[in-house]
Amino acid sequence: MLQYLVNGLSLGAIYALFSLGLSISWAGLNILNLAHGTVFMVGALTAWLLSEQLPGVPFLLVLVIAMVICGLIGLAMELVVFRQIRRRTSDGNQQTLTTVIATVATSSLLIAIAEQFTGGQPQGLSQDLFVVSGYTVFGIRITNIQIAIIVIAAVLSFAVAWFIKRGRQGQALRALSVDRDMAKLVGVSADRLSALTMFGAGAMAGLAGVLLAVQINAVEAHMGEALLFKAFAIIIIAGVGSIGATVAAAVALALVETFVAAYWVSDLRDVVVFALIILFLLVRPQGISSKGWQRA
Amino acid sequence: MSLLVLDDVKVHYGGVRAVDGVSFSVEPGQLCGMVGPNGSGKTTTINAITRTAKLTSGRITFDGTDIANVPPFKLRRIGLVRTFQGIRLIPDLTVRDNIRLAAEQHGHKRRKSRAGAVTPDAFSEALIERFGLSDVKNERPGALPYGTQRRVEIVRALSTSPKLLLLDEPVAGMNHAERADIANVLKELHAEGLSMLIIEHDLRMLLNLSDHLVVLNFGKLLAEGEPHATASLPDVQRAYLGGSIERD
Amino acid sequence: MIDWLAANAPLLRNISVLALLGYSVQLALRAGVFSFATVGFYAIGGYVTANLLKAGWNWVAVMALVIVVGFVFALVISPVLNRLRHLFLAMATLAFTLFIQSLALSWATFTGGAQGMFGVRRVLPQGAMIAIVVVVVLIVWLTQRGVLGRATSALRHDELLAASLGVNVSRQQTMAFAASSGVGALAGFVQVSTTGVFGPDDISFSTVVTSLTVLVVGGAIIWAGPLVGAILVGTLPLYLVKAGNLSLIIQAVVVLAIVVYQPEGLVGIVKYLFSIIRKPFRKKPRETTAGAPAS
Amino acid sequence: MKQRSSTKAPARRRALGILGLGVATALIVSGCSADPAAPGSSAGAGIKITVLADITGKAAFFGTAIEEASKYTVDELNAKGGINGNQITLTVKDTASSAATASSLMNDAILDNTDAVIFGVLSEEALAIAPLAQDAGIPMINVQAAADGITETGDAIWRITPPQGNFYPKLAEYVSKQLKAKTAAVFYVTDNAPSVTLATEVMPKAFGDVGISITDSVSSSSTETDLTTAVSRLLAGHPDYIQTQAIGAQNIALITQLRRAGFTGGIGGGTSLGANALAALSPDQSNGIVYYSSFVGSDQLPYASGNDFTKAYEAATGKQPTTFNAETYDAFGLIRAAVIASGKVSRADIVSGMAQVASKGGFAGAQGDPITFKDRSADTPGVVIQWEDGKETLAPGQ
Repeated sequence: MLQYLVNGLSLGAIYALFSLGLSISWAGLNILNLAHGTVFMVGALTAWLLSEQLPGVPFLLVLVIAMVICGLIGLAMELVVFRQIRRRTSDGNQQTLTTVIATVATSSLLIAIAEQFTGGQPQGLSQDLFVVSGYTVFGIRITNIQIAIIVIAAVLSFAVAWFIKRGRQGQALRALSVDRDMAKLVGVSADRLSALTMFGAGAMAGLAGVLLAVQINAVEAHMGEALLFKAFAIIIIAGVGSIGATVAAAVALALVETFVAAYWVSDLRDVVVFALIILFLLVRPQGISSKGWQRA
Repeated sequence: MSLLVLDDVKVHYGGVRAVDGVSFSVEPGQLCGMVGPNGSGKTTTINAITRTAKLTSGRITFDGTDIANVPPFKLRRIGLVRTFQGIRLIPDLTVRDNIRLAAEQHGHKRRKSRAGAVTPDAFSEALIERFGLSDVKNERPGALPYGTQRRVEIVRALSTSPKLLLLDEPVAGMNHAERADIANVLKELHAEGLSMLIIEHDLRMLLNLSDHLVVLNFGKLLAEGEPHATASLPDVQRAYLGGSIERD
Repeated sequence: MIDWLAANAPLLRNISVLALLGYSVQLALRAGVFSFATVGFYAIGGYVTANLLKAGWNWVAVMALVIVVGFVFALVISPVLNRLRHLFLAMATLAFTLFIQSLALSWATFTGGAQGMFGVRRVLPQGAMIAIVVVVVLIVWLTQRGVLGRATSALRHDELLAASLGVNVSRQQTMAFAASSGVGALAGFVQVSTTGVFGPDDISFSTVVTSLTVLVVGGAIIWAGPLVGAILVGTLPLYLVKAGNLSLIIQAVVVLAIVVYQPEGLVGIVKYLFSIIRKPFRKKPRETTAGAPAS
Repeated sequence: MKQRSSTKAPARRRALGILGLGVATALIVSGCSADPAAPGSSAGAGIKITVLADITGKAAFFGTAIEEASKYTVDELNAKGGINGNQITLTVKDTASSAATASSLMNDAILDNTDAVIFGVLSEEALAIAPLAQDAGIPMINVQAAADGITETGDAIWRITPPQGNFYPKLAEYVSKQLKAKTAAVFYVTDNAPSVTLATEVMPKAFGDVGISITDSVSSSSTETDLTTAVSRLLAGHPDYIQTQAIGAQNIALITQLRRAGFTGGIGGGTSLGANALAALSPDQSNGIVYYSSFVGSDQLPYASGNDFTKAYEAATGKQPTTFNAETYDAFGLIRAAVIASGKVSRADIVSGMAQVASKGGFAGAQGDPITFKDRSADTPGVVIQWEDGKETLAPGQ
């Protein structure tokens, strides 16, 4: 019982790290980034490549490099894709839709590139990258990577929440989410802020990617797709853009999944996720936090 | 019987009282002007009439019908038609198609079979001809001068044969010539007996055009009555101090 | 001609299915409905077809029923979707598609589970398949013109304005969604009745990606878009096979470039070239005085 | 953009559309003419074999193994004077793991003078192209493609990979005798048909027959990234042995997490476990893991034809042959045996020849001596493979 609680908590931490970036870019920039899972995969891929090419590279360095690379991918998407689309289409609906489809195309591109590296085969990480050791406390098994995941997710969630609420850029982002044109009038640089947001969202996805890769010791080009759908559920449950609710929903979903898998039929966990999505769409389409700063 | 009656209309968003107990009416054939400083609740009032803003309380009747019972898309059918503050033309339809779109929705088509009835095409063609849009009818609106786009919007609204036309700042952002142009159109329509409710910043323009003036301030009705007399009331003058009246 | 049709039967079949998927997406998007439910209905159409053909039904009856099933199913779920807008709708419909996928895996008695359905009679004559596509293209073409086409344009660009002009927004969008679903289900029918197999791999996320690709490559709004997109997406891999592992990268780059830099797709490019050729013969358009002067 | 849209007239849509159609037609036409199929040699003077395989795409790893083995086998057969004096012309085409592409290529092969098609590896492609081959009467021999309903298509469709269920009795016996396991748990993925059947039907029976009880059977979808809960459940019953019927990355994740959790018992899996998962793991995690297959590249096999193949293949390519290499070799072997049996090389003769081979007790190949057939699918008992230091070895004591 407690064992499953720990398992669910560490899974929820990964979900939270992953969903936060997706939620913020949606709320702030009105982008449903279907390539978010792929950016996550690039984080894992970077860790694998570094550990293969540079044996003995420090884990922290890998973490930083992966975050920077994924952040840069996010930035590149904003500069090369989203910004160009914004410039070219003035019609709001058209812009939103074109952007969604562009993220799908970006995702295909990143996966195709990743498969060049992996040869289409799953790859295992070098064991030297991060030596995983387990501890047993009161009969509950927990590994150092699980602890790291939970701590990092908690710290980062607070940091992001603080940033959105108190930080100058965070407040500007909230203004941007309400009305892009209005934000421009009051002196918010929409372009710079969008770039910053995409960088941050990418970096967080990359971080989650490295952590999960160490946890499961496997890297594969399609590894982000499943998480993307979990993130959908989390965003629908939490509402767009609310940090606290997103983290809570991530942990709750992970716990529900874990207990379904542990005490019921484990392949029903996806069905339960879908049931939750439908339920929330029916009962509370705006999510649990109605006072979020979303525009939806 | 009044055409449009607002009875103690309130629209509150959370704590914001955008419209807070407004009552007035528009008579058939009247050109009613509505003025007020920014944020006085003019547009929200029109939104309440066309059901794009939700009534917090109060009652709006049009032609004897409580509009709360009419879905927004059916307001056209009972003869209530509006324009919006910004230009809202469909960019990938030509001027002609923008106008036909509205004429068709109004249901001219169904009358086609009846003897002597006009088809939407003929109806919109006639309007295009009459309002001098024949030269540009095959253009996309995006490329047209601002004044022309406004004109297209008004013609499009007219193509639904409205009983009451609601115009939200029809001359905002226009130069002198364009304003005069639109004012002439409005005068002509008024002369034909079309009822209109016009929101405008430009008090002077409404003074010359309208035969009834409604002044809003802070979501409340400040004054109403004969235009010149109303405009010279001290309260109205005070509300407009601070440069809210546009001076060219 | 007959020889050529026979020689390219698999290619034509593939193009037909891709085109129908593309039109299904287009029918919804064109009316401003951000629906990614096409593949879900494709799955429903496919599995229903497989079961009925196995039960010995006549294909014409199956086709009619499949369209109706898609239609009715769409009407049933549309009240939920009507409450959602834009990205939420996109996400909800994507979730619907994924739900159908997991249902396909778990409801083995109807779908064959992970194994899928196989050995279905391949009854659809090639001529009928082409006729189906032609009819769908014609319907789309016709509805992009005239009264319905104008109302649809208005819906896509400005729901509020459309409503104020008297367009019944929710009804028209529901009908667009239903039409989209009917065509999606029809694509499933064509796939099963020409290949005889249908399984979870046919309805994976990559099918969602493919159907969107078909649409944007050809042209998302223009009636000929999905057809042109299907032809390109259907034939390109056969050429790109020579590029080996790089083919996927090349495909992705091409699609991305079109989405970002040529949102009107290939048909848009053709139109543009056409307008350049014709320009000297046309009366000069009036000069633009874009935007409003500051007040 | 703006200027362009301003010059459009509505009446032009039709003309543009027609132009679009014209372009479309041009594309189709060029599409059909772009892949000129060189006319093959007529029967008697040679034999034309087309190999369709996933050289790129998600099963590329297996496809390339098939391609390599095809080239090796054709060189070897032609050097020995071909099949019954007919030199083999080999064409290898990449299906790119797409059923649509595979269909087009199969159609090309049918219209071409191809005498036989060897296909590998994905079931969804095989299901799509087998009916085409059957209708055209062209013999098609499948490598892998384990789904039901492929060989059932008709008399021209064969499979050279024995069903995985065949190997289970041997694995169960090995786990019981050599690993001394009394209890076992199994993990499988619900969205892969063979995994489900093997884990829920075949394995319980085979393990039950040798007296091993199953403590738990844990499933997941193949896309699931989180296996901590599955691992906790598998370990809850303290089994001596854990069998995994997952695919790809999940096998890696599962084995890693089992070992990290301190599980020291035996771990086993299915045919592609070595290439697909163990090769990615470090030796301390992967050594000693067992799995079954129809073949292992060893010269200790209990039949000479297998040892000969291993030695010859290693000599020619410098690489240890894999199961997929061996199966491809045997696919050619089946065609050869069929041609010899019927004496002719036309499509129909090869089809009837294969039936004769099957009814007369099979032929000697890399996977067995003899390789027999049941319902047009190869039928061999298989071997248990043990993974040692990044290589497949024949598990001891078989």
